[in-house]
Amino acid sequence: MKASKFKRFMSQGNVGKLMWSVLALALLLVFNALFTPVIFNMKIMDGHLFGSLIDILNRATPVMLMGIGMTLVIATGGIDISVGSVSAVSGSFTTVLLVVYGLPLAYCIVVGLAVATFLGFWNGFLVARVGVQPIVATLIMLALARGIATLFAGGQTILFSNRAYEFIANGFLFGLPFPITIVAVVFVGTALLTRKTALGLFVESVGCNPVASRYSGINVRSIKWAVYVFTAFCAGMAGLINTSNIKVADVTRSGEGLELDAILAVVIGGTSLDGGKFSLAGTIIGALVMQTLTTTILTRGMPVEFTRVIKALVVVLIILIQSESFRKRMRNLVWRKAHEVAS
Amino acid sequence: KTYTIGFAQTGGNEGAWRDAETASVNAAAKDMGINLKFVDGQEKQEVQIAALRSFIAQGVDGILLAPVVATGWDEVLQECKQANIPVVLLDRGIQTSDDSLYVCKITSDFVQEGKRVGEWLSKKMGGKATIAELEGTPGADPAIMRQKGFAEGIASYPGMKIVLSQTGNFNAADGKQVMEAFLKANSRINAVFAQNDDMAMGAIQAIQEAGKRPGKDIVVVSIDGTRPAFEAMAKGTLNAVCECNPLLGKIGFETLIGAINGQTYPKWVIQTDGLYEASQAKAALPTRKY
Amino acid sequence: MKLRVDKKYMPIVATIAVAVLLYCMIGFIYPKFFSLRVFVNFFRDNAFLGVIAVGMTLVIITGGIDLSVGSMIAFVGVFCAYLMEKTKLNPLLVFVLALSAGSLIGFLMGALIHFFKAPPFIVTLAGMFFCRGVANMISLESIPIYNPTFNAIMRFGIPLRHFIMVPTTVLIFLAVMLVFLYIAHFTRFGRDVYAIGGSPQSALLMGLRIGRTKLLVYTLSGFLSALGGIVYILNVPAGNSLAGVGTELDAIACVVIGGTLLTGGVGYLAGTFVGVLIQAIIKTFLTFSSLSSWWTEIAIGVLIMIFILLQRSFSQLSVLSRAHAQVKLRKPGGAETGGA
Amino acid sequence: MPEADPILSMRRISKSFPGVHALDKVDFALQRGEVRALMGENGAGKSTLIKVMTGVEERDEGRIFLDGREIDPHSPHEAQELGISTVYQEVNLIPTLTVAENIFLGRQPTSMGSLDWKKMNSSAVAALDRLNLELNVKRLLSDYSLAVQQMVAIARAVDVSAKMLILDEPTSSLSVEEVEQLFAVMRMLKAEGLGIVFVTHFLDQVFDISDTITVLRGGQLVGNFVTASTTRVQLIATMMGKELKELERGPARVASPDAPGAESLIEIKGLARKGSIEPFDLRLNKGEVLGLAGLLGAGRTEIANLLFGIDKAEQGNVSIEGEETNISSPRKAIAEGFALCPEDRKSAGIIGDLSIRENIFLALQASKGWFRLISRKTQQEIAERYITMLSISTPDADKKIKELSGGNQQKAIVARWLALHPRFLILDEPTRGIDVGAKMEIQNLILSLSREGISILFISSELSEVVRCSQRVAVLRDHVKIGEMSGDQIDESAIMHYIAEGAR
Ligand SMILES: Nc1ncnc2c1ncn2[C@@H]1O[C@H](COP(=O)(O)OP(=O)(O)OP(=O)(O)O)[C@@H](O)[C@H]1O
Ligand SMILES: Nc1ncnc2c1ncn2[C@@H]1O[C@H](COP(=O)(O)OP(=O)(O)OP(=O)(O)O)[C@@H](O)[C@H]1O
Ligand SMILES: [Mg+2]
Ligand SMILES: [Mg+2]
Repeated sequence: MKASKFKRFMSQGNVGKLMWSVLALALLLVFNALFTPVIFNMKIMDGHLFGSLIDILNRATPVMLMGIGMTLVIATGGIDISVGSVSAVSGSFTTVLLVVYGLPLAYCIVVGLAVATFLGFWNGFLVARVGVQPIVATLIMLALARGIATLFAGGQTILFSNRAYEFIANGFLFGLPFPITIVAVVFVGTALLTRKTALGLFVESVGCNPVASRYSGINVRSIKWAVYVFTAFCAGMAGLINTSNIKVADVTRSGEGLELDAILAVVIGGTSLDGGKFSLAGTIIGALVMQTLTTTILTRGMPVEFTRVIKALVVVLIILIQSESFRKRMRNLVWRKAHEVAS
Repeated sequence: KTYTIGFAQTGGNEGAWRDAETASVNAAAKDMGINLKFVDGQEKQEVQIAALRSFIAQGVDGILLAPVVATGWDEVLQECKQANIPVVLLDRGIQTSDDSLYVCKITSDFVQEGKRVGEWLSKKMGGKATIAELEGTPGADPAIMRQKGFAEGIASYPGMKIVLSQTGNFNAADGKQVMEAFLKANSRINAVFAQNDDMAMGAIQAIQEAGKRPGKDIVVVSIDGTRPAFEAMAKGTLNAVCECNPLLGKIGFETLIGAINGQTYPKWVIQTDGLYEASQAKAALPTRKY
Repeated sequence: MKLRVDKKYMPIVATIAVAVLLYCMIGFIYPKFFSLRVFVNFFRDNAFLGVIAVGMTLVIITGGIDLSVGSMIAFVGVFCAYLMEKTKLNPLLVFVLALSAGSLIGFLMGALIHFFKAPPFIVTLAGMFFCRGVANMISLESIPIYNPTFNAIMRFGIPLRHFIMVPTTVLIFLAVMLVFLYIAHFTRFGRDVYAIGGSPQSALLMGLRIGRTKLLVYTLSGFLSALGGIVYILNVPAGNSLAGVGTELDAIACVVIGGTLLTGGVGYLAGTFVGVLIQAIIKTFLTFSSLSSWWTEIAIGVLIMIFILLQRSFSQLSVLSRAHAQVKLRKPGGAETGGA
Repeated sequence: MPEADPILSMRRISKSFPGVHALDKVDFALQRGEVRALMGENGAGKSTLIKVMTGVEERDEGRIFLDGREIDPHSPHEAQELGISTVYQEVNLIPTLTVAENIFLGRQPTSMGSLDWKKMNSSAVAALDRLNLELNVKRLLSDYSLAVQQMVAIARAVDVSAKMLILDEPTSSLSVEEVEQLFAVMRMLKAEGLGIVFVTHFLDQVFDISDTITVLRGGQLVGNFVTASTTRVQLIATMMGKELKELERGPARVASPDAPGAESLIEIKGLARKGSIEPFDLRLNKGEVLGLAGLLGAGRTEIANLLFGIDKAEQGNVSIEGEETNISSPRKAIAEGFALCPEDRKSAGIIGDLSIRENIFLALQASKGWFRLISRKTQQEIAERYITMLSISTPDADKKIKELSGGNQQKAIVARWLALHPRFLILDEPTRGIDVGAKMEIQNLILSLSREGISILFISSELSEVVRCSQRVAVLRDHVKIGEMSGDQIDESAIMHYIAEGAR
């Protein structure tokens, strides 16, 4: 009875899936413990922690932020491939206002985030109101946002030196890089907002069956709209971190391709691209898995021509670990082998 | 006569450097009263090829091409030749079986750049260094050439060892992340070769954050010579940079117009690239145009 | 006048109408836009995209997606260039090998998707890393192709007018389009593709062979993207491991602009054809307009948006789309209680 | 019973899902030329038995023989190849394809290797004609109502020349005439020697068509019976495992219509929508049950959808307690105290991946807004109350609703709307696929709700149900309201007559 209850628990919702992504992360770490032990070196420097593990956490923060928003978008059955470009927009606006117009930082940040959020609003408008397919709406924004970012910066990469701005990515709080705090706050905030109110339920319901959700009195349109706005806001914050990190608004390259990383993180974290049940914690784990992989490759200095293939193979491996039918097949195989050996 | 000239630019990948080149072409066109047709190639060869075909359709007098890759141009250049439109290559060369397809290339020599930096570094380090290399986008021509050149430059010094090499995709964020990982993987690194300035900027930050002094504990060299690089040299965080001159607009148009009027040119109009050391940076800074 | 078009065909009709409108508007600004050369170039420059978009259409109709197509171009290009130039194999043999390799990769992705219920987005994303990675491994440097047979194929074409011809690549694209129009509408496999996308669960219960169909669709997509890769090197005769970056998004854009729904079950190859032309028109417009780099991206975004909005309002204008279907039920006796 | 030469026999079939033994060592056999009714309460394991038979679900143990040869189907495709043609519970067709394609998918006529669309369309017309149905087969399936889709599914299954035919609740949305037509076809097939498995919760239909009956309870075989020598009471008792006395007519209808003092709740004037329903008037008093009667496609669902703001009315107005109200979305309707239990539970009812608990309190939560989440404890209480009240068979409230049996899903959806405590409840085929016991339960519930003052619009294809519960019945034909009857006028044959003759 207990065993079956456990099984039910595991097969339910995302608990099981989450466990498999944790397992994938653990496997990567074990691999590193055996072959790249330097990754676990840790020391305290100037009163804060310093080491590859911290780097992994730190470098994964932009993807985590985008991933948190993306999780909700995907849960409603949509997708947002514009997050990378939108993140460049917040970086561009904030930096240009700060450097070129010399406005106070807080104001610049608010405007930068607001512009990014507005782009999400536009995405949401197209998806929820006009009824454009999510991938099309955000594909448009993918090009548009990058253009806006570049246009506002006049096509220049803009350097800045501003202590407070630099703090966003390079500062430390509680001995940890500050972005980790940002992610923690956003994560906890989102988790509370979705799980302690009915929002999470509505999001899942809309993603699972929008028609039935509408019949049940859920404002499907607003929910869909809101998640795009929120994702753009998250992307905006990620953009600030990216820009602050290198102290340059690199408008043409900043955030490029991060949309795929974010989606990958969400899916590795156990949220289905078909919408429905979602797991924010899973997304965080997913982002960590991908970043650990990247950092491992970098630390080992693997030849450039192999890195992509290695990444591909690891992703396939993770897919297989998470695939229930694969595990079943393997179990049957092992079982049969055991039988053969026994008899 | 006002000439109509098409310019197929690669696209904004290399940041400041590329912008400087575009700006120089635009400025030169204005000065010389040229009707310029500009197409951004979005870093895609097929887009540039489409642009050339479109230039032919629009009946331009000549074409400036900054090819995104070196290979695969024969076919479309053949079409240009048929249409009697001369093509001048800007800042990068191409590989072709038929040199007559273009007037000439006005470029720096990527291999040479890498080699000079390599030689400089070898001297600076006394022929012995533990080097980390930040590569450009895998498969991109400048990345391959500069790597080749750098290897040549250090070849005669067996003590110069590249211990780690990874791609930083020509941008600062990746450059920083790669350097961060390198520093943890190997604490003996004392020299960094970044294949462009942006990655060098990222690497310098990573070095600082690891509690080391860029330019002193770890020698940093790069290629391009953008203004931020000179500023870094002035601050002493970057040790040397090999310039790669982007201000090719004027000479490009002059050559092209000459070709339209039947003049011939040597196939390679080499742009000499200066190598600047940190000590020269302060003096050079006010005159930098990009 | 009442526009009487079946609801089913409304999206495609709207797409064509807006495409023509767009073409005329741009031609109005740049008269040379209407020249035959430009028109032929629409096809020449985008033949590879078209071939790939055909495969992508099938995949999307089944409710899946294939992100590996762009990298496949790079892989096939480098693969072919390497074999032709470094090992001097016969180009035709090389093509066969490349197509087989592409199909095999497609098949493997399909197998992961079908047998292990892995999400297509992720599997093909891995495929994307993999193909470009293998291209990198074969050769980081781009390899120019000078093979004479290859050149002969490349130069072949049906001349239309002085210096304007329809080259092999365009012929391949048109042939692929026709063949797959036939497959999609006149074979059981084609209809199964639609059924699977419409409702996978139902398709299974209706006794359709889902597994076989899915595997075949991804294999075909692999095959077609490999063919797209060959078409690409026939346009750009070199193997370059950076080729085709972002082509997957262009292909997806062509497909969805053509009225195919990403949720599966609904789609039109003819729509994809128009979608490719729209992309061609927009891209060519950009080469005419001399926009600076950053305006280029804004223009792309705005043009596609205008297009989508026009397309939607056109479809909604159509009268018939809302009316309900009528049922007639004859009473056993024979008298009718018919619907009005 | 004679065990002579069965087409299909299944031995000791077991199948369990996490937490449930859906089938426990069940034996089953089907003879040539017989119609075997498969009976049992909701969740008894009928559909699971069928799914095991046709390879949709892998069995845990047991053997299957077809024509004496052991078979082991792993997919519906294999089962079809073996000559088993099946209509599964719920409509399992492709909404995005045409009617004709849905009938012929996988076995389309071809000429010279390519599909022959002309022939397919004409054959589709012929196949539907067998069921006395005339549709535009070139239209999308989704253009037609659920009941029509059900007929199309039947047409598809019947059209194949198979050895045996399985029908899992094919008649749940059909009205008398369509059922008659279906039975005619079944008798014909039976005469041709086909074996037919027939699942239904309508006892009348069982006694009308079946030769033998197999009863399952809680995943176990209870017994096999010959229909002719079985009585209803016996059958029900076997199914439920206890005597059921309420088979007689339940409590009398509440206050007679238009009784003095009856307060009017809703007043509809000339509401209409082109192509869906012609202008009609309707009035509903507080605590009144108004039945809607009509044949398939008569427009009952349309009225429900209009009232609930799913479709927008093009003319006419609705006033609630004398005040004109504009109901433009389900949300507004719910805010007005309306509730609609929709007809098509698969596409408009269940939220498959959510748990039963979440499905039940969803509408209530939505009406409270997103901010004030109902506490977990209350959620659980609500869910458990309705699970008991409607006897939803499930191990616990946290099971995904899509893993419930069809009838239990329906109960959960009904529960969602009851939990809302509406003042006006629209029930569109609420008893679809629900077993006898629970049906009685729901009917009694309707009556007791009306006694509490809730007004109910009751739509059902089962006329007897409408007659039993309603104080007034509005009759529809061809999207037009043709009349109303009330009080003692209400009676099945009168309504049938009304529909047939029309009063226009
Ligand atoms: N996929 C599944 N996962 C978990 N449990 C399931 C699944 N399918 C069915 N069950 C359970 O198996 C039992 C039998 O279900 P089944 O669908 O066979 O019932 P049924 O007799 O057809 O009922 P109904 O008359 O309501 O259709 C039910 O308790 C149901 O919850
Ligand atoms: N979603 C829809 N789209 C188009 N037509 C529809 C739709 N739903 C129903 N119809 C059509 O409207 C008519 C009325 O069907 P509806 O289902 O509303 O009637 P009903 O009286 O409820 O009958 P039923 O017993 O079939 O439920 C039918 O001709 C049907 O084909
Ligand atoms: Mg059932
Ligand atoms: Mg109905």
